[in-house]
Amino acid sequence: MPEPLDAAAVQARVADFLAAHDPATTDRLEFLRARFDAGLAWVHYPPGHGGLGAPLALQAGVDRAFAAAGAPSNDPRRIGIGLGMAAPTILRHGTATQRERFLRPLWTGEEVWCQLFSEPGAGSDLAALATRAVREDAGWRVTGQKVWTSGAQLARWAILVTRTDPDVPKHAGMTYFVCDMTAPGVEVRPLRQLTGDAEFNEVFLTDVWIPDEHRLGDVGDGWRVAQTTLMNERVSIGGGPLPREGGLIGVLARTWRERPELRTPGLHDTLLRLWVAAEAARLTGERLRQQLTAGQPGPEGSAAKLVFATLNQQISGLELELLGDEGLRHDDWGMRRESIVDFAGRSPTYRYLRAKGNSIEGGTSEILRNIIAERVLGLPPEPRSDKDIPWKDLPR
Amino acid sequence: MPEPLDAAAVQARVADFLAAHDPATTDRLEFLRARFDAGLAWVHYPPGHGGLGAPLALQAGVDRAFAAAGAPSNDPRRIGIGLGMAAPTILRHGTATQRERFLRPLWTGEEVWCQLFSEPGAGSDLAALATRAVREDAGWRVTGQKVWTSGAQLARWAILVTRTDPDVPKHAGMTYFVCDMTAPGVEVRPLRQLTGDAEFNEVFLTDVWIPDEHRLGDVGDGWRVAQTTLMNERVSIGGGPLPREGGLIGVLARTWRERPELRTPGLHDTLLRLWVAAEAARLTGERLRQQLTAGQPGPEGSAAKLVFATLNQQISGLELELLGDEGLRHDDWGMRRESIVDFAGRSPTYRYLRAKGNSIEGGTSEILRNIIAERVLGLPPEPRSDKDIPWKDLPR
Amino acid sequence: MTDLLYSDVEEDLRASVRALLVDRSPAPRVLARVESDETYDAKLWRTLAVELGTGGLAIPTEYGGAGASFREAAVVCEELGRAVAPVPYLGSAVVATATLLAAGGTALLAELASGTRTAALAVPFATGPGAPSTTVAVTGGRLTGAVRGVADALPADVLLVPAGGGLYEVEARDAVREPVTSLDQTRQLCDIRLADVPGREIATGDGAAAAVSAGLTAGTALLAAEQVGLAEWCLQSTVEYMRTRYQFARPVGSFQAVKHRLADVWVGLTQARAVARYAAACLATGDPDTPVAVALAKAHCGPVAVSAAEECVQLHGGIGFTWEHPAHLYLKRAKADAIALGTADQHRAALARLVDLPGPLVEGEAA
Amino acid sequence: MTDLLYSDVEEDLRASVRALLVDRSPAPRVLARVESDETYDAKLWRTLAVELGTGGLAIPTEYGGAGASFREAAVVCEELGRAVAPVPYLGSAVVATATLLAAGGTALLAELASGTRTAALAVPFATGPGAPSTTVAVTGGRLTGAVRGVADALPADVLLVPAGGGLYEVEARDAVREPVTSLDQTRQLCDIRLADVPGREIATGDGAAAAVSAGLTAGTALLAAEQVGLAEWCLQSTVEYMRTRYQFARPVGSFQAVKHRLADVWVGLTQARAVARYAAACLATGDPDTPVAVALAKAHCGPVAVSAAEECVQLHGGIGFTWEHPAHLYLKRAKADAIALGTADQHRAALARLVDLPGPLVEGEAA
Repeated sequence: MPEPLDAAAVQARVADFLAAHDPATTDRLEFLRARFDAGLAWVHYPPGHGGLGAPLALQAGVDRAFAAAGAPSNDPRRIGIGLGMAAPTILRHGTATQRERFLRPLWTGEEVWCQLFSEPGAGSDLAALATRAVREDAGWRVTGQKVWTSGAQLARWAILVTRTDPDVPKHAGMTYFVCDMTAPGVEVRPLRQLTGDAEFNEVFLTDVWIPDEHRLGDVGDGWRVAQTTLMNERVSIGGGPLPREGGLIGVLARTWRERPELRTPGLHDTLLRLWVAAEAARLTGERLRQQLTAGQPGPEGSAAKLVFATLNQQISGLELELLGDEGLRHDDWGMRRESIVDFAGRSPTYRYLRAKGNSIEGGTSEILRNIIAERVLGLPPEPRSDKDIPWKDLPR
Repeated sequence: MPEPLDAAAVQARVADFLAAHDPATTDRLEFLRARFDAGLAWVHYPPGHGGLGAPLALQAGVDRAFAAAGAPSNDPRRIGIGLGMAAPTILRHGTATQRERFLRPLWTGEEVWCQLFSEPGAGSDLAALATRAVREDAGWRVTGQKVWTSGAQLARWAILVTRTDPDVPKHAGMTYFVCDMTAPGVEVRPLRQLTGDAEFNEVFLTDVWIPDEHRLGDVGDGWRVAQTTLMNERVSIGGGPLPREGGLIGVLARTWRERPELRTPGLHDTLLRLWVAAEAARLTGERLRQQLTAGQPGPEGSAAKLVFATLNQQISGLELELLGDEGLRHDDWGMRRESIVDFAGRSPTYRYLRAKGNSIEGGTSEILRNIIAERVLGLPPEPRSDKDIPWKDLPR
Repeated sequence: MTDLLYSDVEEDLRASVRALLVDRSPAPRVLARVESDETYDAKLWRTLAVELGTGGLAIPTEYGGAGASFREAAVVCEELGRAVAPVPYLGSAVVATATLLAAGGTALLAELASGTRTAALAVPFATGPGAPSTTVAVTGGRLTGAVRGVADALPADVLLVPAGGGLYEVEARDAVREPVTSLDQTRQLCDIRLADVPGREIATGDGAAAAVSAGLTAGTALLAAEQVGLAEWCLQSTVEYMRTRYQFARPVGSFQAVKHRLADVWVGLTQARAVARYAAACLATGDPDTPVAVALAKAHCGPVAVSAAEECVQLHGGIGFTWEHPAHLYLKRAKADAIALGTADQHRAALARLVDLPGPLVEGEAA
Repeated sequence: MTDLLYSDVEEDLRASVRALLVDRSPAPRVLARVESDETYDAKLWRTLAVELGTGGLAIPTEYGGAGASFREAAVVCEELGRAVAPVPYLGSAVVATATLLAAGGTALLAELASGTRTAALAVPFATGPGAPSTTVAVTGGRLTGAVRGVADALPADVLLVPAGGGLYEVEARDAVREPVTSLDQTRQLCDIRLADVPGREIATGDGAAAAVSAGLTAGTALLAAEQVGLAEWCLQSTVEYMRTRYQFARPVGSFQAVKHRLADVWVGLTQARAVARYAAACLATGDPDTPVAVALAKAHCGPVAVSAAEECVQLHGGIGFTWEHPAHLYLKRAKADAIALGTADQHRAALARLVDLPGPLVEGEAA
């Protein structure tokens, strides 16, 4: 195996690429496809799939170089689920054909992806899911209900976990698919949240036909495949380095500074505690990034989302109390069809309400604490009765 | 059954008794024995056992009348375990002979009692206890180790729970005894705590012989008998009405008022939160007392000890931070043989350290929260594997 | 010691109010209403005030009231909190009523007692302890100015307006009331504009200030009772869900961390009940400890209700985050109530003065 | 961005310090020592300072030091915290050393570097951010006064005494040192009395104040590192106990409430490590953000260590409340450390000034 490329070599390729493709004159999609084909999409992916087999740490430099050159972006926020969850799963568990078919349009943003995992009866306990896939000819018939699907109304494809064998214990009877969101039987309904918005959807699957070549991984191996997806979900939450006061604490601090008449001694103490907590969380994130860069990934990542949720909730809660009168006013209860959470751009009441979801979505804070306790600290698991009995016989 | 006596009738008996027994001239012990025999010891106990079968609510008035007359006291703090735990158990589960033998000297304080329940391997899970009692002739041979026994060095008798049948599930194989603390094989060793004091003891039992007539309740029924003891332990923690700032918060508030140079805005906020919490706890205790008096006992009592522990810990913790310099100084690390916790009379560091025990002794805060969740709120129990297998086969 | 229990009469009152609310204002109906143009339920309010006679509980019989007290009214507030009912009880039967009682009683008091009219005190709902500053001027008996964020004024017939050192009754139809998109959807606020509007002066100077203060004090105490009822709904519905929701083949409520958190909510609620009862009882008997009792109640009950509502949303998981589930109505009211009539922080500051626990000496101040 | 990781050199240093402490200062020995007449372990200190050469880590090679920095010294402090080791490292190798470095370096610095002598800054251990007030007067080069509650002065050969606007080296044998019955039994304080004692002036005026401030700043940053090590011991020993202690036929650590609390301790500890590393790194490089980093570190790490120690005692149950189990030594040091060099509250107040988050305007002050 050849040595992976170093930073200089990768940057040289970027320079070569930019010399050959003028961002100012090249068509956006053409540019993105060429960037992918040059292995400069995600440099840690293998050659042929948008990468160079280079260290992940070099990606940030590549992105910066393209941005500095005014290159078109693939708009990562719009296609976050594809980039963060579908792609690593397809890379790891997909066939050569599947990788070939799906990865490039996923990365360029030509095809948007969504995720069909959670169900009304299977939230924290994802492995209890009930959406049935029954084998039929060269494919599968899928029926069930999924929830908390963001971007389903925009998506071309979904990653989907189903129950293919109800007669074995729950972790053993699942199978993972790529689902065509335009197929007959797929119905997307907006799911309204307590903010009034409908960021998410319910997706009803009724006798949806999925060809067997869209199966990802082996029949019955869906749980293991889903683990790849979920692990990447948690990692992707990290994001880039944050400046001091970069999160919601900055919004609150600004209000505090600009509105001296609102200040009280008691709120001051709470504000300072939250400032300390936010800055501690920020430095912890920075240290985690340094560990990753140095090739020493620690378990600290498990805490990031947990801390982020708590901070957002406490900070936005304090903000309302500080504002008093104004904290009693909301901006809009209308049902917006937003897919992106705009904490800073909306009202303080929106921040307060939306932040409540931070400890529920993408793994509840309770589940994250379980994970830290069991996987990081090595505390013993709860006694479990659900691992050895057939899925169909589980109490529910 | 005759109507229970009312307040006036009971007070009339007190007046008659005081007329017949001048507190100023009657020998202390003679006075207490006579008071017991007159049914004025604990008026809710049955006649013949120190009571009148009157409502419990009338006791406070009786005590006040005796105190006002300058009558000698049985010093309830010194004999708290006898009064609060042994007596109700003997009354409920004892034979006529046992009640006759034990209750009077218990109440007068002639015989001090202690409690032999907890073991090194059986703390929160009392039913796991391992002290073995083996039948021998007309009695039992007992061997084992008990801990956290306060007053063992002063006690004439102990209430003792033992394992008599290791081959049945743990709750079924226990038997309850009265143990003579002067019997051969009983060894009391002081147990030193983190305060430096030795309030408690370890008690080692080596082939201690207990006659069968000192068994309390049936063989194998020890768990049920112990429930009476423990239920009374929790009730007895209530105590009398507290004035505002009556607990540790009063100590802290006094320091705050008298030492303006120590105050900071941040500590002020914390102080006020604790003042609110303490006053809320006080009013809750008062409401509970009113419910008991009105014959509407509610489940609120379960919370009292939990709240008391948290408050004491938080208040004493803040006190040290307020004192700064002085908070770094302790009064005495010597091993004192105290049985009584003197929060107000010792140093702030003592309060801080001793209060840590409040959430451990007499039922940990974790167990109390379990009890509230399961018995008050009706939440489902943990899955349990230890109820149906023989004690000897339990994992430990 | 003050009686902290509920009397039989109070329990009967609770039962009839609860029965009405269960029947006429179940959660789905509340949710539908707050999305309609009329967010207050006028019909429910009439039944509650007139048929059940709860509108005049604290009004003496001489004015046609029930001659009970704010103790009994507090029980109504508990039930209204439990149902997040969209009726102007707090604003009219508590705040406006207490204001009018302190101002000496007017014909309006009799109308409130009979339920024929509804009133609201025109001060911002977020007004904390201490006298509010007046934002309305008086010229020749006519009022001009604006008041922002007033509660229960949308369905009111009469506004009690502190203006220029006095207190005035103003016909609501004479004012412009701009509905506010409110955090608490079940108690919609409005902004009031008065442009040279006639007013009847009902108190002046210290008397006016005292009347407003009495209204806010009663409102604060009974808001604490509302918070108790609200927290109780949150706890009960969460416990119920935790009993029946299975994950990992177990009821979620069998997990110890969930148990302990709900136990803590219960402990806080138990205390909140004692504290709110104490405040209502002090208010009813004119106890000199009333200022302490009221500040304590708001300082304690606000955070308890918020944390009960927050735990309710969290432990319901995804479903608790939806619009369809009523949890959010409780969360929004809990948070709004925590700000209304002064935050816990402001009431702790008031307590510091009342119980002699002053803050640090400001530099230069004598010790 | 500042390097927040541990270098290989630092990990080697940690390993050798830890090995020494495991071997020479296990918990039972610490417990026995703190009950003896000499609560400081002089022999251990000599090994640590001289043989391992950790005494001069932050001292430049020109004075015979290791020419490393307070970053490396922070790793030593972590290990000393993990072992609650009774040695005057913080007082001599950190506080006194930083003070002398800022004062311009003296012969004493070389003696500290070689481990032949030990020094302590004679200010109360509870001194918070901001300059301490002097309680010692100087007349004709001789010092008279008292300083209460000084850390690491009992085993010191030299005291650095701020007095009358200057900073003086005083031979410890010339002072009266009264041992204090200290909350933290593993770092016994003493009260110092100076009665017309000779002193060598090593800094004056602003230079003296700056030197003292540098000493306290370094001490505060490295105390945070000590708190990290201490919290880590508490967490690890609790996790270990929770794995092996059975109640209800299950390891206690399999109960979810226990898990979640320990997860929270771990999260706090993880953050404390990042924050303490940042403070040490800023100190080492003279980063202008040092004052913020240090105040942040103490404000965050103090409460984390206290709560780790409190959970350690609580979750150990009865055994954790005994004298025999070492948990109490950690609890006492954690609480004392939380007060030492300023409480979290004082450091939050310092942060408020440093990051422009001022408190409420005092009445009369201009906006």
